[in-house]
Order: sequence, then structure tokens, then C-alpha cells
Amino acid sequence: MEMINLIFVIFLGGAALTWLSGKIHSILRDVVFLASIIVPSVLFFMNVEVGQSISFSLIGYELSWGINYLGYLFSYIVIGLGILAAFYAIPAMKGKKNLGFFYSNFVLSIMSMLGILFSRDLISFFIFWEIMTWSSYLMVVYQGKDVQKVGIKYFVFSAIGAYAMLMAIVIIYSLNQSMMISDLVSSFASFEPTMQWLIPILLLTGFAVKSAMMPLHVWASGSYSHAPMAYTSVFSGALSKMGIYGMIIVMVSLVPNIPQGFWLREVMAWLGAITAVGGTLWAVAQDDAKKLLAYSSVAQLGYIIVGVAVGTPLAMLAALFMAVMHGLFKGALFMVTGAIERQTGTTNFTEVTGLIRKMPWTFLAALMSIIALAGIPPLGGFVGKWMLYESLIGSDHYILVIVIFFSSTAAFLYCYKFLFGFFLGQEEKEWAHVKEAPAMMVVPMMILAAGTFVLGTFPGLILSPIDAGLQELGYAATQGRYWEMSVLFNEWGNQIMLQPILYAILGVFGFFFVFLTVKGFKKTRYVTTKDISSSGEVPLEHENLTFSMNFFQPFLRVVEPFMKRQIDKYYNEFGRGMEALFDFTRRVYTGNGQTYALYAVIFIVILLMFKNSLFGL
Amino acid sequence: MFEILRYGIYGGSISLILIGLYAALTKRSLIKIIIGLSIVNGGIHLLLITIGYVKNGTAPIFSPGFENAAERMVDPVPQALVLTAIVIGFAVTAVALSLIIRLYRHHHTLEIDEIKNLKW
Amino acid sequence: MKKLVVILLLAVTGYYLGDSFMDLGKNGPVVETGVKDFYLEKTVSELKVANTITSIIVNFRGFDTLGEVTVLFLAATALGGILYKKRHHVGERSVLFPSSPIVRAGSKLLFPAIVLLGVYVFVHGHLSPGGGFQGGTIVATGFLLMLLAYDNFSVSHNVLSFIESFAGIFFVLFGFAGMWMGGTFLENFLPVGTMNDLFSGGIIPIVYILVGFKVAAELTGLIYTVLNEKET
Amino acid sequence: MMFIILVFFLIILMVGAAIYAIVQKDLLYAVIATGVISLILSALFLLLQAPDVALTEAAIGVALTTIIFIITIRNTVRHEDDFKDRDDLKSAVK
Amino acid sequence: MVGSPVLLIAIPLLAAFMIPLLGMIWKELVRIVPGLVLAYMMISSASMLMYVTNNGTIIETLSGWEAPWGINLVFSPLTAFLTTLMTFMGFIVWLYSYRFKRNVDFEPAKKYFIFLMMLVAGAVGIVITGDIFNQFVFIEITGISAYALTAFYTGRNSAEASFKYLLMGSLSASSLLIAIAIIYSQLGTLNMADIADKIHLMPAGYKVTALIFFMMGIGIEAEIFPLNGWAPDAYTEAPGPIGAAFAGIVVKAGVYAMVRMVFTLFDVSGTMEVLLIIGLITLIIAETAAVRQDKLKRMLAYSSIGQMGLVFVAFGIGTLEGVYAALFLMLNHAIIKPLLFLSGSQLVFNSKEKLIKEVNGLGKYMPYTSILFALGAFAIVGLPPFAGFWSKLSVLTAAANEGMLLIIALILIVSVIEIVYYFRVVNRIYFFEKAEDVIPQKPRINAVIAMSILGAIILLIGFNPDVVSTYLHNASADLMDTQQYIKNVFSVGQSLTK
Repeated sequence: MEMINLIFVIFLGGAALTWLSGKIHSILRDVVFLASIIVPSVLFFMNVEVGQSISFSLIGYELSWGINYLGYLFSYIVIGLGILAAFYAIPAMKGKKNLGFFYSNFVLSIMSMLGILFSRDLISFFIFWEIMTWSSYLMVVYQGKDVQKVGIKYFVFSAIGAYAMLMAIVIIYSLNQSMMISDLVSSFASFEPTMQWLIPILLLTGFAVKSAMMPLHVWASGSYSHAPMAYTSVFSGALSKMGIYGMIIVMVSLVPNIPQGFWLREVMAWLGAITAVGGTLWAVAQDDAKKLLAYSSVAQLGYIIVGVAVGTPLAMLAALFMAVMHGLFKGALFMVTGAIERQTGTTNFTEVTGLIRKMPWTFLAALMSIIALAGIPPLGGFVGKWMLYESLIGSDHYILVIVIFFSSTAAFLYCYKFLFGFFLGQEEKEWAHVKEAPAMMVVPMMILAAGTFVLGTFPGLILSPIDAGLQELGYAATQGRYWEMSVLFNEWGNQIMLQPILYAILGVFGFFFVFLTVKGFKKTRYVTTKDISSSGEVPLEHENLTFSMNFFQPFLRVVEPFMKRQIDKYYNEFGRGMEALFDFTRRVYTGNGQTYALYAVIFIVILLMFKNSLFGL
Repeated sequence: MFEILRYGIYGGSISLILIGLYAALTKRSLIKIIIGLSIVNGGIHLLLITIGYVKNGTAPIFSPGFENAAERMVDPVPQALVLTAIVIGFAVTAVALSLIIRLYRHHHTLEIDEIKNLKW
Repeated sequence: MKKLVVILLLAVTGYYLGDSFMDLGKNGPVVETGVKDFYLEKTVSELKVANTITSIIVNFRGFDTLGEVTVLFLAATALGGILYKKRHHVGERSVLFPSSPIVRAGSKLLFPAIVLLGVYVFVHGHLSPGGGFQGGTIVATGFLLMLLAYDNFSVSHNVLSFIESFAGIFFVLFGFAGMWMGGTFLENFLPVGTMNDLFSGGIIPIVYILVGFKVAAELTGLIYTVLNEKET
Repeated sequence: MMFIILVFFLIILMVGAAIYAIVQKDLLYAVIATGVISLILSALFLLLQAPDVALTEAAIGVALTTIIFIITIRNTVRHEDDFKDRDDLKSAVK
Repeated sequence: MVGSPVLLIAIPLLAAFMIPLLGMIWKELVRIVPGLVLAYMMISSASMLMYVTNNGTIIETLSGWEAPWGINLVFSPLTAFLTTLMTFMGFIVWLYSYRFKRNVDFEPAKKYFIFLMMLVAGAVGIVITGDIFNQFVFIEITGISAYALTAFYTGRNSAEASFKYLLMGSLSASSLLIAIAIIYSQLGTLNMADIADKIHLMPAGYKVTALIFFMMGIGIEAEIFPLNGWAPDAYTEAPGPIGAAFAGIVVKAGVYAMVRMVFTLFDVSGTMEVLLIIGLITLIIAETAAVRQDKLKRMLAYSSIGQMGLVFVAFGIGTLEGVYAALFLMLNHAIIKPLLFLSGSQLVFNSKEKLIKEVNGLGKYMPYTSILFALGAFAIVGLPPFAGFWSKLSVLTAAANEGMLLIIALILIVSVIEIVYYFRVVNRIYFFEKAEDVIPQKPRINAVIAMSILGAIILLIGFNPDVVSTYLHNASADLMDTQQYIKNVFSVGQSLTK
């Protein structure tokens, strides 16, 4: 059997076995779960080279599976994050009910993401896309919190996107009788202009839903925060990247063939920028860590979309680099949130504070990934943002630069809020019992945080596969000489230019860490929030005095007019109106049998009266 | 002359059909509706028989000695169809009436406007 | 208002309906030679049956007749099912109108005559007008008369279902026999005698007699079921 | 000629009976009018050289259908627009 | 080849006449014998399907007179495919409803199984007969069985639903008779092939009038929009397995009659567009009406009507691919919707009102039924890798090849609506809390087997649609080729034509 088939068969069988073995024993289930994710991944990295492919035909459609460089790059994100999250999931999900359901869905969604990267034709692309959609949907509704609202919203948006994609697919099939993506790319230039506009727009709609672009992002906050955190790290880190993957294919191989196609690029870039700003502002306003991270994911994906849409080689480098980075630090942050939720039971800043001494390692991971998110050197976020700015300036998008810059500065606010709200500040008595999360949860997030550090120092590690992917898409090969593109890199090797500063900062960083841990054990007096006397009067017990209460009130008061417009509201109104309409249409079926007979006579009379026009007499 | 006969019978049967349909569509009593449907059936049967009728033809029954009177005979096929149709119509009417009896047991009325428990 | 709408709709329907038959009245069908000439010719030459309608119903379109007796059978069964109540109270029957002694005597006199007429009609179905359906219905009317005249006149359900089941079974079995002997279902495999003879036409009279029994039994059972439906 | 006049007379009678059956509020009379329609129909069939159909229509249409209608009327209501026990009708229709 | 086409109708009739006698011998026989008969029909039609796929159409003449004089049965790839499907569904429904309710006493049980058997037999007759009046008779057989089955439960509103069905049914019978009268008056024949041969002689006006009356008469059986008022009530009030039988058997027969008439009998231009428009209206109105239902079976009924509308849209595309897609849709719908009906009626088994909110949280108490219902819901909204996806894909492809982009968009929008209401129910089953007064009912073993077979078929078609595609291709080619049909029927000298 072909290795590629074997991988997917193992995934499927693993999903089924995970479910079944849960009936026998929980330890067995965990083992089977890990095995059914790790074994195919190892097989994939060992035995599947780029370019090798299998093809078979199903009811007249030629299907073909195989991996290319771009897919290989994304498979790093998917599989790396997937394995870490799988390890993380086992302690994180301990004690929850129907875990077999959770685990097999986990395996299924990993399989479907890998399948999307594998599929070289549109049909299997769509099939794996839909499997990914419903498995992630089942994850979103897994905890059973208002499923009828959040879950249905997520699935309806995904279905709209997927069906737009399906429409594009059937149109493509009707135009050139083949489902191959390569045939589409080769023959796209010969389509007539309406199709040349319609197809990319439909496809981009499908991808934009998954990557939470602005008008279609409303599902994101609810779904990201309702799924179990162990899955959300994959959901936000890897699954949203699938939209980016498709978007790159469309933007790079279809859009350049469109006359005046750059308008599409501009529109996409601006939508991405608006997404970034809006996501950032909304993230600042949140008091719940999950929602904050969800909106910050929306914002980060906005940056990536900007990079993909601008589409110069440097912008592509930036976008893909940021995609990888986002996978790393956002996965780590969601894991941190999950750990805090598991230890304290809540993720609300206004309730839990001062965990730094309780969970130092979690704090360390959070700190590093926050630094990476905020784009402060030396961690990887900086490299990506820098390259993005440089590419935008280089391609004369000055206003975009300003917008992006604003949003990334505003991003500092929620980064600070996240860090402060959980870890710093005084301690509440009620969290005195909190312990550090188990090692199996800490190690994955530490690995991810370290990944941000490593990539920040040696971006060449990931830049070279990115470069390979871009060459495949037809960009000029840079032979790994990135300094020709960006001033960021220095001549010798692909390292960051300002190495001394980097290591100085590293020293400070390490000192800070040592100081922190040492200071942690010193005898000092720790005060609680209630241990203050404001002008002589002692605060009441029940009033919430944590620092996170209305954290950024002045800032929010400033930006409030921009945030009053919620797209969400319009969608809800629309849905309600449609339901009212449907409730009206079904009144056609009055329970009266005579009316039905009357309908029959009306039907026949209409046909008889218009028979000349209907039947072409 | 013969056309007049034909048109007359066609008109009679079609008007019977229409009257029956009118009853089925406007009357509010279930029994009236069923009466209308049976009237419609009668009209259709008459229509079918008239299609088969030829000018002063004879019944399609060979009496002894007239074995070759076939060309003056009326069309036997519609008569066979009507035989079947009559019996089927009677069967449906019987089922309908028994349903009416049960409806009356359940709803205590024959108003078709009152029998609307199932709607929308 | 509704009446007006209905009248308008029906007017349109009637117009087109009449229109589609007008031309037929003037200059006949577009295809002059239908299947009927074949039927008339074959009835005399091959089936040796006097009554063409009988030959059509039983032989040419015998499958329709099978379906039709099935419809009657289903209707009788459906009546039983629809009006089914947990406990039957047979005997107490809805009396439509109290019958005078004269009616009783008259119906007692008339009953054998009616049944005899019916039997005659469906035995001679292939020679003279009439046949299984007509005879069966006539017999059923005879039973109806008795049921109306005598409040305590009752027919045994088992006997009725025996008769109709056996009639139906034999109908289908004759079809199989035709398949076995002649090759096609319901084929006329018996020798056709001489025309206008009581024993002529092969299986046609036999099948028609079966149909007669079946129809009589089913209609009687149907009437009986409905009559036993006392308003509760 | 006589034949045509007879047929027309029967048709007019039949249509009249049909209209009567429709407008008559008393269902019993309406049913009997339907029986009359069937009777005229069988006569017409006889005139149109369809004796078998005439026999069937006479037996089924006139006798059996009418009697089943009458039994149904006996078991339900006789007049088109009178409703027995309207009060528990409210309870029944719910 | 086991048996011959006529046996598919004669054997059930024989059994139906016998069952009252067998019931006097042993009461259990009235439950077993219909099952045996349905199993025989399934096996025989399946084997004949194999035969037909290899050797071409079987034409069987009845009572020794070949077409157009006698009635003939046409067992072409299309009819063989549909017959196999319907008999299989009949057997599944029998298997499910064997001892469905315990407290049913002997008489109703006997009648139930007789009517179920005759329902299947009548539908098979509608499909395989080659004579319009014979088709009318079979429509009546199916209709009376359906009325009786709809009114099976006393004490509910079933009589009301049945009466509405009967009202519409007798209207359809009348209009069918009128259409037959017009056809016969002009062409002097009743045989389908003969009519298809001579229809071009007929004046266009009468042709269209006859077509319209036919459309109304058959459209009532096929649940097209203005004529389907009876359907939701009948589906709701009939016993659960009978709802499955309606969705899987009766409607399929109606659709077959419609398309046979439109594609083969009449050569009227523009009929396809009319079918397309009617199908679209049916699809949209039914699916939107299904969103706000509060009874489970009623929601399923509206969804089934909508699927039929989609089938008509696919037929209305008018190309070979369209027909192929429509047949694929019919197959999938005939497999999936019965599964939904069976498992759904098991979910609301003990409730009086059959409300949707009574399935809350039953996923814990009856896991197997719930997973099957969820599988059916996933499959019918067309999510890969389940069966419904392939048929939806083929419909869209067929429409795209004709350039009907608007229709594609409408179909997809409606599918989103479908997703909404199905997933609400699935969420209720799994993620809600069970109400106290709801008593879960464990399905009997035969019901479990029946549902599992359907689920397995859904997965099989979903993962490898090629198992059915050859039959579907033959069937669609057979439906499109009118001349071949006429030639087959008239060349009965050798009754098996390549």
C-alpha cells in the first residue's frame, strides 16, 4: 500500500480505536490516542518526500494526493502543534466526560488538516476541508455551553464559506473538465473575465471565513473560547492557517492572471488591516482571557492576510514567518490559559490575580510568548513584524503601515493586560491553594515558547523552507540571501543583525528570571487586594478591587465610537429576520384540507392559462 | 346532428365535473365534499363512455349470427376502463366515509374548517 | 368571495377541458385505428367470446381486473381497520328505519330471486351484458336488502373472508397456471369452445365467476362492517 | 331525433339533480339526489350502448353508495350546518 | 435470474389474499409472511437487476397479447434500479416494524402488514408497468394502502391526516382519468410505448392539456409544491416506519411516474423548465417551512419534501448528468431519510406529542439510536465523507455544466438552512439536559439491525460511491433514450433485447 494511503488509514483507524479503547481503559485510550497522532506523523516525515504523489479516480473524478513545499511548511505547524497539544491534552482533559469523543475528533481534525495539505485536486481538498469543519464544530460544542448560538453560528459561517468554495469548484470543473489544482492554475488565464473575477472571490470567501477575516470573523471569539483549551491551541494555531494556505494559493497563482487584479489585492490588504485593528481593539476590551486571546488571534491573522495580499516576496516571507510564529506563541498562550483554567477554574482577569509565585513556569512561558506576540526583540514576533513593515513600505502602502503600526502598538495593551491580570498584582486569599500545572502541561508550552526564542534568534531555520515554498509558487529564488531583501539580516548567515544587543537583552532576561525565582523564596510580606485603606475607610468584602477592573478605561473611552459598531449585531438581526420570514412562509400550509384542494385547482389553472408561454406552443 | 349529441353529452359531463369540484372546494361539510367528489367521478365516467360512442353504433356484444358487425360497434375499451373506475371510485368513497365516521368520533363535528389540529 | 374565486377557476378549467374535446366531436381522433379494432376482431376469432367487454376485462386487460379486485379487497380491509374498536359489539346494529312486516316478507321473497339473478349475470358474463362485477354487486344488494330488512340478520365474517380469499387466490393461481401452460401471466390456456356456448372462452368465464364471488363477498362484508358501526 | 331529445332531457335532469344535491342543506336529500344522478347516469350508459357499465352503475352507484352515505349520515349529523354538542366541540378541537 | 417481473406483483397479491386465512391458522404468520414476501421481492428484483445490467431490458407481456394490445411490464435498468431500491426499503421497514408496538392486538397488526406489503407492491407496479391505465390502478392500490396506514393509530389526529391525503388522492385520480380520457380519445391506445410513438401526431393543445392533468395527478403523489399539503400531516401522523416507507417508497414511485411521463411519453418543449421551476419552489418553501417546526417527524417530512424538490430540479436540468444526479439523489434520499425517520421515531417513542424538545439529552440514554440519527443528519445535509455529499456534488456539477449559476447558489443557500435545523436537533440530542418526564425507549434488536444496515450503506456509499455509479449510469441512459424504450417494448418477439 502506498505510504500516503497508509498515513490516512492509520489516522482513521486511530480515531476509531481511540473511541473504542476508551470503553476498555482510560490509560489505554491515552496511549492509543498519542500513538494514532505520532505514528502517522513520524511516517510522514520519514517516508514522504516532496513531489511524490498517488492518484486514483472516484465516480469520474480524478483525485490525486501528494505534498509540495508549501504544504510541507504548513505541515510543520500542523503536526508540531498537534503533537504538543496532544500531550498537553491528556492531563488537561483528565476527568472530563466522554473523552473518547474528544480524542477521536482531535485525531480527525489533525488528519483533515494534513489531508488539505496533501490534496492536489479540489474534490479531496473540499472533502478534507469539510471534515475539518465538522470535527472542529464538534469540538466547539463539546463542552455543551450555549451550543445553539455559538456552535450553530460557527457551523453556519463555515458552511457559507465552504459552499462558496464548492460553487467555485463546480464552476471550475464545468470550465475545464478537470479537478486538478495544477490544471486550474495553468488554464486560469484563458477563462473569460467574469469567471476570472468570480472564482477567486468565491474561493477567498471560503478561506476568509476560516482565517476570520473581518466581515466574517464573528464566529471566532465564541468558538475559540468555547472549545477546550487543549484543542483551541490547535484550532487557533494551526486550523486557521489552513485558510491562509488556501489564500496564498489563490493570491499567488490565480490573482496575478486577472487584468486589474491588483484591486483584489488592495481590497484584501485593507480588509486584513481592518481586521487587525478591530481585533486588537476588541481584545483590549475583553475581561476574559479566552476571548482576549481569540480576538488577538483575529488581529494576528489580519497581519498575515495583509502580508499575503500585498504579495511582494518579502511580504510573503513576512506573512509565512508570522504564520509560523503565530502558531507557536498563540498555541502557547492558549495552553497557558488552559493551565490556569484547570488550576483555578476561571479565566477571568478580575477574579484571578498574582499567580506568579504559584505557577512560575507557566508565567515564564506566558512571558516569552507575550513578548513574541508583542513583537519585541529578541523573540520571533519582532522579525516578522519588521519584515512586514519593510515590505509594506517597500511597496508604497504607507497608510497601511500606519494602520498596522497603530494596531500593533495597541496590541501591547492587551499583552500587558494578559500578563498583569493573571500573574502580577496582589494575591487573593482564595488562590492560596493553587499549585503549578503538571509537567506534562508545562513542557509543551515551554517548548513552544523556546521555539519562539529560537526562531527569533535564527530565523533562517524556518525561512529556508518558506523560501522553498515561495520558489515553488514562482517567486524569484533568494538562495537564502535574505539580506538582499531586508536590512534586518546580516551578511554572515541568516541571523538577526544586531546580535550583541540580542545577547545583552538575553542577559537581562536571564537575570530577571533568576532574580524572580530567588526573590520568590525570600520572606517578604505579601498584601492582598483588601489590605489597603483608602483614606481611612476599609473596603467592603464583596467589592472587587483587583487591578484588572476596568483596566484600560480611559483608552476604551477614547476608542469607544469605533467599537460601538458590532458586525455581530447585524448578523443576529438578519438571522432573526429570516426566521420570522420562514415562520411566515410555512403559514402556506393552513391545516385546512379544502385549501389544499384549492391549491391544486389553482395550480392546474395557472398551468392551463400560461401553457402557451410555458410549453412553447 | 350527431355533433350536437356529442357536444350535449360532453357539456353535461363537464358541467357535472365542475359542479362536483365546486362542491368539493366550497362546501364546509365533509359529507358534501365526498358527494361532490362522487359527482366528479360520475361526470368523468360519462365522459369516457362518450368518447367511445360512435354514430348509432351498437353495444360491443356479438349476438349469434352477427359475428362481423364489428365496424358498427361502439368502442369497448372505455367501457372496460369505466367499469374498473366505477369500482375503484366506490372503494375510495367507502374508505372516505369510514374516515368521516372516525373524524366525527374524534372531533364531534364535520366542519372542515374546524378540523385543523395539524397545521403549519 | 371564496365562492367567486372558485367559480372563476372552475370556469377556466371547464373552458380548457371543453376545448380539448370540442375538436374530437367535430372530426374524430387523429389516430383512427386504435387498439379497439384489434380487440373486436380477436374477441370473435380467437377468444370466441360474445361480450367484448368481458374479453377485454378478463383477458386483454386482465391485470387491471386483478388490481381492481385488490383495490376492493384493500378497501374492505381498510374499512375494518379504520373503524376498528377494541371490543366489537356485533348484533347491535344501527337501524336505518324500522321495517314493516310487509317489507320483511317481501325481502324474504325477493332475496333468492336477486341472488339468483346475480349468479346468472356473472355466470353468463361472457355471453350477455354483465359479468363478475355486475353480478357480484347484484348479489351484494340482495344481502343488503336482507340486512336492512332484518335487524338480526347477520353474515359470518369468516365465511366472507374465506370466499374472498379463495376467490382471489384462485384468480392469481389461474394467472400462474397461464404462465405455466402458456408462458405469460393470465394467459388463456384452456380450449376456447364454440361461440355463444356457456362453456366457451377458455378461462374467461371461470375467472369472471371468481371475480363475481370475490366482489359479492367483499361488498357484502363492506356493507356489513359499515352497518355494524353504531354511533358511540 | 327522439333519441337526442331524450338524451338531452336526461342530461338536463342530471345537472339539475347535481345542483340540487349541492344546494340542499339536508344531507339525506342530497345523498338521494346523488343516487338519482347515478340512476340517470346508468340510463345514459344504456342509451350510449354500454349495458355492462349501466348495470354496474345501477348496482353500485344507486344502491351501495347511497346506502353507505345514509349509514354515515346516521352515524354523524344529518344537516349540513348543525353541530351537535358545540360545547364539547371546543374541548375536542384542541 | 430469479422469477420474472410479474411475480413481483402477483406474489404479494397472492399473499395478501392468503393472509386472512393464515391468520386463522397461526396468529404470528400474519407478521412473518409479509416479511418473507418482501424478502423474496428484494432478492428477486436484485438478481433481475444484475441480469438486466448484463443482458438488457426485460419486457414481459401479460395474458398472451404483446404490446400495444396487452398490458406489458418493462423491467429496464431504470425500473430495475428503482424496484430494487423500493423492495429493499420495504424489507427494511418490515424488519423495523416487526413487533414495533407491543400492545397492538391481532386485527390491526394483520391489516398493518397487509397494507405495508401492498404499499410496496403497488409502488413496484407503478414503476414497472407499461400501461397508463394500469399505472392508475396501481396508484389507487398504493393510495388506499397509504390512507389506511396513515389512519392506523386511533385516538390521534391520524384520521384527519388520512382524510386530507384521501381528498388530494381522489383529486389526483380524477385528473389522471381526465388525462387518460384525452390521450385515449386522440390516440386510441393506452400503452406507454405506443403513446410515445404516436404522440407527435397529437395536436399540441390537447397534448399540453393532457400533460398538465397528468402533472397534477402524479404531482400529488410526488409532493410537488402546491399539491403537497397532505404530506406533512401524513408523515407526522402515520406510524414511524410508515413515514419511512412514504419517504423511501411511495414518493419515489410518484417521481418515477412523473419523469417517465415527461421524458418518455410527451415530447412537449419547455417541460424541463416547468419541472425546474416547480422543483425550486418546492425546495425553497419546504426547507424554509422546516426551520420553525416543533415536531420532529413534521420537520423530517418538510425536509423530505424539499429533497424531492431538489430531485425535480436535477431532473429539470434535462441533461444526462442531471438525470444521473437526480437518480443519485433519489437513492441517497431513499436510504438516509428512512434512517432519520426510523431512528427519530425511536427517539420520541414514548412521547405523545413527538416534540423536538423531547429528544433533549437522549444521547446518553439511547446512544446507538442517537449516533445513527446524527449520522443521518450529517449525511443528508451533504457533509463529506457521507453519502449525501456525492449526490449534491453531482447535482451541482450538472447544473454548472449548463451554466445555471443562480440555481447553484439557491441550492447551496437552502443547504445552509437545512444545516441549521438539522444541527439544532443533533445538538439537542447530545448537549442538552433530559427532561424528567421523558422515558427513553431502548430499540428492539430487529430495529437496531434495520437501522444499522442503513447506516452501513450510508458509510459505504460515502467512502466508495463507485459501488452504485454503474447502475445509476445505466438507469439514466435508459431514461434518456425514448426510441430505445419504444423499440424494446415493440420487439417483444424476443422479449429480452440487448
